[in-house]
Amino acid sequence: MSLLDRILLFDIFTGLKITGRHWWRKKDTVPYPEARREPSDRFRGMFKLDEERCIKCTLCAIECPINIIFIDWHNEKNPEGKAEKVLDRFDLDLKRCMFCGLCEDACPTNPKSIWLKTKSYELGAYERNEALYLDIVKLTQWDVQQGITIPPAPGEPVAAKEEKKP
Amino acid sequence: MTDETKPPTPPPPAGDTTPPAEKPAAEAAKPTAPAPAKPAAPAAPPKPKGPTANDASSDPVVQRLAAALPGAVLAAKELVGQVTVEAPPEKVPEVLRYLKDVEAFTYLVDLTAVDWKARAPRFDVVYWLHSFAKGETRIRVRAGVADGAACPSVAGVFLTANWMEREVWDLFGIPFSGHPDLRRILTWDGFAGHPLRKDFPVEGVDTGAAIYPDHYPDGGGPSVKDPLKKVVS
Amino acid sequence: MNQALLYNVVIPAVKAVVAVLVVATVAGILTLIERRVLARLQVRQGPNRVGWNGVLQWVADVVKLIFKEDVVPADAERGIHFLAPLLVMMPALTVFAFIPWGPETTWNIPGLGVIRTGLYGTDVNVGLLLLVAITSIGVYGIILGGWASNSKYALMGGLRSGAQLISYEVPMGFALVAAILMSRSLSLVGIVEAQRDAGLWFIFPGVIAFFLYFVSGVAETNRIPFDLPEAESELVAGFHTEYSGFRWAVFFLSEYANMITISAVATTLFFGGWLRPFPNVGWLSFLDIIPPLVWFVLKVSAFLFVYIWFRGTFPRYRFDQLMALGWKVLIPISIANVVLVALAALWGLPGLRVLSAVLWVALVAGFLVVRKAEPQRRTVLAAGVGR
Amino acid sequence: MSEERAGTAGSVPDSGEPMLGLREMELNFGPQHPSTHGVLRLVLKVDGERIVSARPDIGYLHRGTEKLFETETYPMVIPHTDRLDYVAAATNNHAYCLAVEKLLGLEVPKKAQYIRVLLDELQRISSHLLWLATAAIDLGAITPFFYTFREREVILDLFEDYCGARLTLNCMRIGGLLEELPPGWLERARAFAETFDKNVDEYEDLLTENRIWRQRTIGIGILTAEQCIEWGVTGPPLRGAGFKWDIRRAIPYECYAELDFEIPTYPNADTYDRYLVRVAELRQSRRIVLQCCDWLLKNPEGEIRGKTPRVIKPVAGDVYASVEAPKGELGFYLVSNGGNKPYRLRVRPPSFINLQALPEMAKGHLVADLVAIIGTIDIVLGEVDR
Repeated sequence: MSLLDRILLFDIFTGLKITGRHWWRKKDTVPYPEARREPSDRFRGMFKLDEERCIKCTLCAIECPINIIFIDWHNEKNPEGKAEKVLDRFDLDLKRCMFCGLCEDACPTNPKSIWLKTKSYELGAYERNEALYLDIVKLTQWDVQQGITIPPAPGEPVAAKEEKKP
Repeated sequence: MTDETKPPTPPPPAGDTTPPAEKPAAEAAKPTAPAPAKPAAPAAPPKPKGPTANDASSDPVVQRLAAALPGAVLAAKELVGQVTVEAPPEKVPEVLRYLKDVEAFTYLVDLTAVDWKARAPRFDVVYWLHSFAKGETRIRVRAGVADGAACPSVAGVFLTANWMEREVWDLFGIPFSGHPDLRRILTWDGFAGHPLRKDFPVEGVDTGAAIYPDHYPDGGGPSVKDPLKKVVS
Repeated sequence: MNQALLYNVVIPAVKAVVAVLVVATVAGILTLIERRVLARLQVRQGPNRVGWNGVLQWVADVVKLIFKEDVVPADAERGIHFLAPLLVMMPALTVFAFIPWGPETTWNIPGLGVIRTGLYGTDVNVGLLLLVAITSIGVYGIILGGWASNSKYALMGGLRSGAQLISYEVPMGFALVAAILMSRSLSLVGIVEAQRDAGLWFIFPGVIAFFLYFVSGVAETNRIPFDLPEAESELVAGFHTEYSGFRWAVFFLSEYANMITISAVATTLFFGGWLRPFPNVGWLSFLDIIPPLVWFVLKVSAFLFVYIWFRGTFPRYRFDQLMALGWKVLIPISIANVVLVALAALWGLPGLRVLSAVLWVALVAGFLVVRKAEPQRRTVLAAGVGR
Repeated sequence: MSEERAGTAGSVPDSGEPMLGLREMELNFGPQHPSTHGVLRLVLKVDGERIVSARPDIGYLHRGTEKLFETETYPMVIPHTDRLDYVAAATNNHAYCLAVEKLLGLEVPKKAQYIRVLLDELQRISSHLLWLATAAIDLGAITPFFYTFREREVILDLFEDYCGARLTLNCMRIGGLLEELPPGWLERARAFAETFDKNVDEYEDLLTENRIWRQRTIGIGILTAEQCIEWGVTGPPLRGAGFKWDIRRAIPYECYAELDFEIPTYPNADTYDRYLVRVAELRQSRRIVLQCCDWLLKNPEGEIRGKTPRVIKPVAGDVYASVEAPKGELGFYLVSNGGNKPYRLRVRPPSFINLQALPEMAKGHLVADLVAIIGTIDIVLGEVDR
């Protein structure tokens, strides 16, 4: 920086110019509850379980790095006389979840039976233990309970999506 | 992978005194040892697929080290191009001093320990050195330390060893004799036990803290093991 | 009504009450304005919840602060801890007695008849001196508050503040001297009138003095880049670390009141106070449609905006650098400036005009040169690593 | 450090602190302090505002990550590595995957290598942007924070589109990657990189020549190259001391050898030069991003995951792999006993080791400079305490 620059506070004015220029720029933030960002298609958010598709293999519970998925099942004869696994419990301790998505990776069914790509990220709750400890009903029904539509599971054919809509 | 993308820039000088890191080191070891299994091992009938360990006592640095400090090199071995020298713990400061001053391994990359619960000297203390001057070479020094025995500190050789040794003392309980300031570093003073020992429970021990007593055991640690849970991971 | 009673008691009392209320309110609103302006400079939203677009945010803040628990540290010097915020607030409000917001005007108030009075508390003939004297009291509040908190951070903040404020009184004083020399008056009203009579805002001959005054003013009010007494990344919150609730709010409000004072004084001394631009150029007289008070407020607002703009732009000086700037740069310049202005003022109005012309031609020329010769100032070239 | 070192001999733990002199005051800096970047605590001894000695006290964020590693299978470790240096999760994943792949003898397909490098460099940009933001705030300049976060947000959006998370990415897998790039992603990344240079110019206009910024950083916290090596300090502090060493060039991994980029160095070893190094690295990382995007656009076909065995059981042995993380050399030392879980997995955390040099750098400076010095080391307490 030359002496003249220093005397005339060139650096100071450059800084002021930069910030001043931003006065006219579009704001980067959005006023949240009114305006929302749409999460991306792969966003890992709230869990969703499809009980019918689930084959009770417990791979998700095994793969979970922090062991927050608890699965119990027993065998039952279905009307055709074939033995079928029935879930006794499928609990998920969401308050410890770190949304790594390994359970979804591990799920062998196609489409996935448990998935996080629900584009749902508003998980705040007033009661930590009640709201964030998900049982099978909450896991499968929360979107219906909240009255929102969520995107279909990854791998689910598009037709199913359209079918769901009406 | 790494071998593939190796730049052609620093070719290992033939018969050079230094085995440059990674692949060059492997090449340096080639004359005596069978080549380390290439990533895509053509025929891998034995179960452990992947690279195999080779003897590296012919490595020039190791040879010079053995010559300079008799009794300092118990064994030398090479795996995926990384040379490991086994040394008796009492010789470690000497070895590191030699490597630093003579062989220009001026940078102590890391210092850590491994707990081999059942083995005779229970712990391995591992030093990992780097040389900028001689073609980005790395060498590992390993010393078996018995439980309760002190390992001589190298904080006088490398300043950076100070905190690393404190960490090893804290987490493994290996005392370093001659360390200027051997206090716990990650856990607090007065913590009972050394967490990275294999016999320290993962669930933690009672530390007297009580957070969320309905979900977590008294004394801290992760949440109560689910009694109903069948699946054990 | 008894004229003496009216002019000596009632009107001053009314003015005092209005001044205190207005200044305190404006200082509160200024916190909101600052947040919104900063937000805008930083391309974000700013407070926008309370009231329409957040306009009532400051009310919410004040209400919250009033009802907040007032924590006094265990070993604090309770009396002084209590007194310190008042000691800061009092001078900050008192100086508004001398600041002329407008010229003497005539009010026709039903029941009282025609009242002729100025839009200022009082016109003291040593107003400027008094103003400097009173604003300097505020530093005691800061030092004592820092000391009485029994906290090391607060103590350091208080000490920094003491040194800083005392150091920057000097260049500020010299800058005022330059203005006094130009106007040949110590009364703030007199200074404005001198500018009107000369037909020349003193910013033209006094640009250096104005610069010195404004920089010292920023330092006096503990604002970025001179906000060392409360540098949050170093001293947590500086002298008011241990204050909470309303007492903290008092510190806070007095900082903003001081900002208004500095801006108002700068306006009065260098920007013609309540005068419109070029007060004696006839064809601009249509500007008189805007009342003097509005001119004044506009000018003060511009300064306040610059304050906030500074805050949004600059890093913070270090303490020793701040002192070096004060003693080694600003004070010598200010003394030289006093000599320069004194010589020009000796010659009278033509001298001031010549000085203005020389200074501004030099400034503009300098900026043109700098613009033309703007070197690459970025890492790309400096590092020798091309793109 | 010298008096600490001279203090006691023997292994008996001793505070080693001499009695307070008459002039000195003990000042607790943190763990709850606005500029300690988390929960770093420093016990300062100050003479007025001048620091006589600084003693870091760490461990407030110790989560026993290395212990946890030993209880998880190899793939399950990856989410835990996200949480070491949580502002640069991709490089953490990368270093860990490299270590395991080395021990497995796995080859990562070319395409996956390029995507990994692309993610790494985006992560480096985002980490350096965060550094710039916080370092500027530490010195009182609040506005660069928002400008850098604007760009960082774009990167985080890219991450979100790619792997579904913004910070704790969990984006790499042993042997390659989990997912293909979504359509249009590369174009977006390219568009970002193309305009990014202008944004860096903006930060520089705000800071580089600013007299206050220069006064606050030039000559502050000097750590020469020799000292850096002695203290094991790597990354921008080493390069800011004029020592041209970067693992991407020194011990190339993935496809770095094929890419064209410079390693910026500056000679003066002070805070200002470390700032310049990081800004110059922003520009270099941008170049790498552009090159990776171009390569991937030209070669859209290819595997993204090597021949990874279903159950990962490396041979018994130990291996060390390191990458150039934004903070310095990040290494994983993996000891395997042939099982499906790491027997021991040690992280060489650059923040932890760089932090060790703080007392050396801070001695004799003012408290205000300490803030600049903490900022310039660029620590993340998640990595320091693990």
